[in-house]
Amino acid sequence: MDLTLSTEMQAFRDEVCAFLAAELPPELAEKGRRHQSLDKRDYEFWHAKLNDRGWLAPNWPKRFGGAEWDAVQRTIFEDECAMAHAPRVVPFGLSMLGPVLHKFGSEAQQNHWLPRILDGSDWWCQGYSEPGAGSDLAALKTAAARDGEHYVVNGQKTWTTLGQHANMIFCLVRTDPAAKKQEGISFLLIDMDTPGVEVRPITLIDGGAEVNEVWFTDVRVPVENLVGQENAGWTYAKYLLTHERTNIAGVGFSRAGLAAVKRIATRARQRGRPLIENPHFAARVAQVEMDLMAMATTNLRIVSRAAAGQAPGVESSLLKIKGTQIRQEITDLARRAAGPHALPFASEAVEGSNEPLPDPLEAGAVAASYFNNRKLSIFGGSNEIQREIYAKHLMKGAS
Amino acid sequence: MDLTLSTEMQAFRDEVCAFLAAELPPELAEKGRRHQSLDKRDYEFWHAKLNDRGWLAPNWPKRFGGAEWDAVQRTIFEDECAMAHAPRVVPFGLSMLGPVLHKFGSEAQQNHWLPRILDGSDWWCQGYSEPGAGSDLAALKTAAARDGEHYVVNGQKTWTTLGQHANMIFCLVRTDPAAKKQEGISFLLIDMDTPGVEVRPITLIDGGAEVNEVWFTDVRVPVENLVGQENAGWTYAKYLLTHERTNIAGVGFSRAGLAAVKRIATRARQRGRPLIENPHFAARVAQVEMDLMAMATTNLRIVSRAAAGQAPGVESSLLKIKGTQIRQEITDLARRAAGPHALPFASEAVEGSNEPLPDPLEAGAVAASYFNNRKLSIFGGSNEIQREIYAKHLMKGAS
Amino acid sequence: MNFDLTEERQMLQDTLRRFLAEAQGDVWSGLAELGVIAALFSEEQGGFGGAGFDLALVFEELGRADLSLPLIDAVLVPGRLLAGLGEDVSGLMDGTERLALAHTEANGRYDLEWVETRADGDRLSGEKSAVIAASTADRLIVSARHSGAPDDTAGIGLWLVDPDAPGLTRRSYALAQGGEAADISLSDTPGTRLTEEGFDALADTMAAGLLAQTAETLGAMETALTMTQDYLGTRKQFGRPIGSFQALSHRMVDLMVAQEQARSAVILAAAHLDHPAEERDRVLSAAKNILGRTGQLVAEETIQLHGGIGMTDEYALSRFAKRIVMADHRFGDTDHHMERFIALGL
Amino acid sequence: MNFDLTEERQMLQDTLRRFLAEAQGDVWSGLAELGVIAALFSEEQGGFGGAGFDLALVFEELGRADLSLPLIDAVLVPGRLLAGLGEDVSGLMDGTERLALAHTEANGRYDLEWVETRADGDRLSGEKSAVIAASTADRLIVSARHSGAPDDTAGIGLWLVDPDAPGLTRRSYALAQGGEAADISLSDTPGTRLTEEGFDALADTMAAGLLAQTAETLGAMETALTMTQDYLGTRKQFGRPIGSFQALSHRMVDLMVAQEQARSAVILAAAHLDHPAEERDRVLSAAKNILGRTGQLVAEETIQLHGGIGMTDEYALSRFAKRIVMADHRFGDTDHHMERFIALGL
Repeated sequence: MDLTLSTEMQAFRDEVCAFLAAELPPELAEKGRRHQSLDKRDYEFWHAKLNDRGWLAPNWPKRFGGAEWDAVQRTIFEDECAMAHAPRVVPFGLSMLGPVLHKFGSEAQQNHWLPRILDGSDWWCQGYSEPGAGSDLAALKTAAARDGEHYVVNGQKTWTTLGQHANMIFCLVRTDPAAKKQEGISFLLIDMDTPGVEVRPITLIDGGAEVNEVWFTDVRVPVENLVGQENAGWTYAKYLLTHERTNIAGVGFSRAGLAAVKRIATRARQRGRPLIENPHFAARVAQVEMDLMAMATTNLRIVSRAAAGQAPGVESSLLKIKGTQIRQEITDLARRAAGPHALPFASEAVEGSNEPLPDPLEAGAVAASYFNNRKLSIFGGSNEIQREIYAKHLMKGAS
Repeated sequence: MDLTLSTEMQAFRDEVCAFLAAELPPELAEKGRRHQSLDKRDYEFWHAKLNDRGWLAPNWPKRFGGAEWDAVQRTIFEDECAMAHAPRVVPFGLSMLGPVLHKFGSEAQQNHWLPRILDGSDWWCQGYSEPGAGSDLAALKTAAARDGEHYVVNGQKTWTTLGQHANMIFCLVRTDPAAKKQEGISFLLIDMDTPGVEVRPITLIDGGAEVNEVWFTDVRVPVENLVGQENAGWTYAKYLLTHERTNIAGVGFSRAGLAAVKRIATRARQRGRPLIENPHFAARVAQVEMDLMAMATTNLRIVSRAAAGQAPGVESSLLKIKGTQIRQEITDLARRAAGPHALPFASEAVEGSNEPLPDPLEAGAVAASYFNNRKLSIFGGSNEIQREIYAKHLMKGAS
Repeated sequence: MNFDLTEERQMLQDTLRRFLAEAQGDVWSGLAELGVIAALFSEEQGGFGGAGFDLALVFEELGRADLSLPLIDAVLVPGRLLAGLGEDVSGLMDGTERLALAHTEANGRYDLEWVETRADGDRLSGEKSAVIAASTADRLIVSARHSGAPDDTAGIGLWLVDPDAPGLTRRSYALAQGGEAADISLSDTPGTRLTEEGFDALADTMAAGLLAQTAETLGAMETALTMTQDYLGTRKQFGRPIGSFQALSHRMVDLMVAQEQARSAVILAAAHLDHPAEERDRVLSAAKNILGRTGQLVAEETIQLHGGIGMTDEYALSRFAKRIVMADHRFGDTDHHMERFIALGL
Repeated sequence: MNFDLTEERQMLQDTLRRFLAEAQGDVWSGLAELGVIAALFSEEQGGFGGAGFDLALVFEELGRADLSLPLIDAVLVPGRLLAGLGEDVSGLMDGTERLALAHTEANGRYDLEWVETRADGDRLSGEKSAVIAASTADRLIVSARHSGAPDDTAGIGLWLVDPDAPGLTRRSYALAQGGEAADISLSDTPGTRLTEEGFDALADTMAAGLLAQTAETLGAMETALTMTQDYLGTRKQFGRPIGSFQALSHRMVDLMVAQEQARSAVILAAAHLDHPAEERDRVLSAAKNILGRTGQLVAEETIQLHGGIGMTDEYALSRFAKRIVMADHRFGDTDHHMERFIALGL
């Protein structure tokens, strides 16, 4: 065993750090550090920077314009970006639709859609979840009926992250209402400018509007926008979901968050002394720091197996559970550290608002961030679903 | 609302304390404090003391020789006894069989068996659990076949607490093998001196032998030892189980245990200072002490409703869960407080052994007690069963 | 020993619960008319209550309701402080006046004695932060130090200050739990002295505020749990009510355990409000600590048990969850009160 | 970066696992013959291993097996201490000799520097407690203080002492985790001085002991979890395997999460054993703290998931649970290492 990075990987990390130092504007990083929401143009700016460098699609094959990094490189890159508070790469086109098109898309679809993802022509969002389905994804009801060279789509999707910025949405739709649950589902690409598509923002607990409902009323979608076979969409959906799980452990976010907690707790005073010297607060920090050390190592273990060609299996469920627990604990600590200074709320999380709140600790919107991060254990396969997946695996073969 | 005890109850408590001060031998209390197991004669001695005072059967009606105390009095009595480290009253005759005979026994059975419980002629044990059944009590298999004026019993019971001292056992047996699960069960009283009864001790994790297996091979039991109706035993069994739940919160035990933790942590030194001054250890103690304050109040709320005639309902499941969590946390703290002095083990928990272990903190067998108390959340209706009972109650009427 | 409400309190509870269930428009004067505000003050203060159980009752009901009313900060705390110093508070009781206490400071965290604002005679200078209900206050009570170090309990006086007084600026902002607060800056601002040594009065007042806050949080927990229980019983997934999954229903039971712990903690706190300070503070600290721990558990778990819908601003649960969690940032948090509990003697 | 075992270590692991699965009779000399003891020492010490990953491998395998062997206390700790001081340890390596380190004292709790036993020249007087493997030790290494206060790191010397030396008494007793220990009393007992200043050597040695203890605990956790997984799959109640109840199966998943945390902590610790002391100790403290927390969870929950059978002495799980929990009482407990982690800088 050898836990140190190879010379090549060390060099790669240096390269990433140098890039971030040169290209990430401090104002943009500061927005991230303070848990402020980003504008559309912030994302677009950062995507373009990464695309210029050839780093926008780390997981894509080179022939499609990707960097074709292995799992170790991707982890290094994602962690460094997170620690630098770079904007997140919007994953819907790059990490979700991209791999599906690589594997199941027609050549025409690949040639048309993939370059538009990279150059920013299209902003994709995801049409998976429905209000009635929740964790039971396959219970979806949005229907697409064939009518000549079109599908006519009716129904509703929800939890559509950043859908307000998107011009395209990939959807799971039911094309055979008579078929059993997982059968009869198809994978459709829908232009959101088509008549009958309506996006309604959902305000979340932190006051932010990062998710949306998307309604479809008699929306006509050309049949060439069907990916793969009709009624075979569940296969592509599952393939997408396994690819969604990159950076599931969120090590970089946790490291950045923990650094923020220490910074706040060093500024915060209790009877004239820094809070970080309080033994009870220090114990909370120490515990999560130790847990993060171990979890990051677990992540490397799984990542290095993936880099060696072994597909990540059910253990990604364990990473999701522990990774989100740690991230949530850290946002909880930030809130606690701020003490009474966590009370001012809301406006920083709301886009477009620029009324600065009093923030003597330079803590940022810690309470909003705490509430927002409750989502980590709910969205993207709730932690209960992860436990059920792993439990089934454990009990496989039980009589 | 008024949380103070009435003058009468205050006087009652004083009376109990005076009794304990006068009658409980210090050596016996010391055995309890050090988690040493008691001899048969320790129990018999204490039962006789209580019986002399008329306090052996607090829950029995006066006409059967009981004290007929209300729930508040019983709670006061049990808590004071626990805090004084008095021997526990062995519950199988007094709290379990007694109430069943009061309600379902024939007059002949009442006249014969009840006085013998009080005067110590009989030591009863419980034949409910079976190795194959676990929490699924009604899955029992021990069979009783009618043969003239006898039942012939074959089968096995387990987890029979203090069965090694008992001469009588009350058993759930299957008298109709064709009936559905809960039907076809009868409630039989069996003399353990009958040929075919064999008691085998089970050594537990702490080295102690408080539970046993009881085997029945063609054991002939006179039909007059059937309680109530044949095949109606499940009704009596459930009645018994609700009566078993006295002192389910164990407040007195927790208070005594917490006092012991503080005593140990005051003697234990860390860099020359008492451990109790260590902020992290103090935090652990403070947290459980606060939880105990609240839980004791919940207990009083439920008890005072019971004393006012309202039957304790499913909330006793909540008390069992929190009460056992707190007791287990306290034994855990005692073990932690002792530090390296918790390592010497075992012999004090084993009856008959009297080799004293090194014990500079006068902590007693804290590790053995910690392991032994894992049983609290398993026996007497595991905490999972309690959660299931309460969950069913919560979801009652759910569509 | 008796855990039943008195007949009067039972009536007040029924009336208040009914009123809040239908409350619309000017809730504030409605509450005053019902006598709810008077129930927070003793008879000698002109009210008809003021005991721990009165406060617990009123604020538990307010906590259960889906509204955000700064009754603790605009009435209870400044009112009991004033009344305790012998001032007239009839304007508060009839609902025509509102006040606010400007005490907390940026470096004080949760320590009551930490005051850096200076008093030069009756002229005050300094910074007060997170003064809840400041923008609606007709008058402010301001603490300032005329002598001693920032952490001395002696040397802290109290002044009544006009919000429009010279040198005073208010900067308002919204709060997570609803309502608003302001940071207040004082520069040689004149005030009317209430007392030269105000620490003990502040401590008594904050004890009442803490009790009210725990009761309000308990009420919010009750509603959050009722909503969750209903949701588990009606929401279906995989063809069954989700409450039939043990992975959810057993956790719901643990939340009910937490709720009983919280309820008992509030009862204990209410019973001890008029006890001698050390005894009272030990029990109050236990209550605040327990509400902090059980409240966070209930807030996080009720959101989780709901799934996505629990994250939305539209659904009331998110408001209850925010009130529950943010209550930990008021009157001392979980750790602050654990430390005070330890300091008062294990 | 590479998480695979080297070929040699993979072979050692396979051999050792096979050996322990069938181990009977004189396990000790069997281990020596297999080279397992030599794997705990470096080549310059006469062994062929001695790195963190060697220790982790050996003790994880020992932890998985249902036996109690004082290899840490009779060989690893005293052996590495002696070898580090340049002494010959070939007797240990061929399995013919056993030693013990008499260092811990009643008032020392888990603090390595706490030594009250006095050295007057080479004559030692004092009390050592919980000396594991003392009754089988051919020789004892005893720490004693020739100067300084009880908590100074300077002034602690080390002596080799004959167990039958005048003035030395041993009082043996059984341990919860299996095996035995003794309290040792010294009264003007002669010894052969190994070093005048032994603290650094003790610290290096205890680091190796701590790593070995965490690896052994990890191994015991693995077996406890495998047993529990099997039990959940085969034991039926209410007509179904109990592992089909989410109330049990989801908790089992949380234990698997804990196991991965523990495994990673041990790997990190092994990788840092030869790092500079501060860096090493920070990682080792994290490992011991994590093993303390995850170990207690796994021990308590695997018993609970088994129900009554898990409480019995006859069923092996109880022995694994005891070893896991009692490991927290060795080489510093969960809180001790949290404090050291904090002291080394957050």
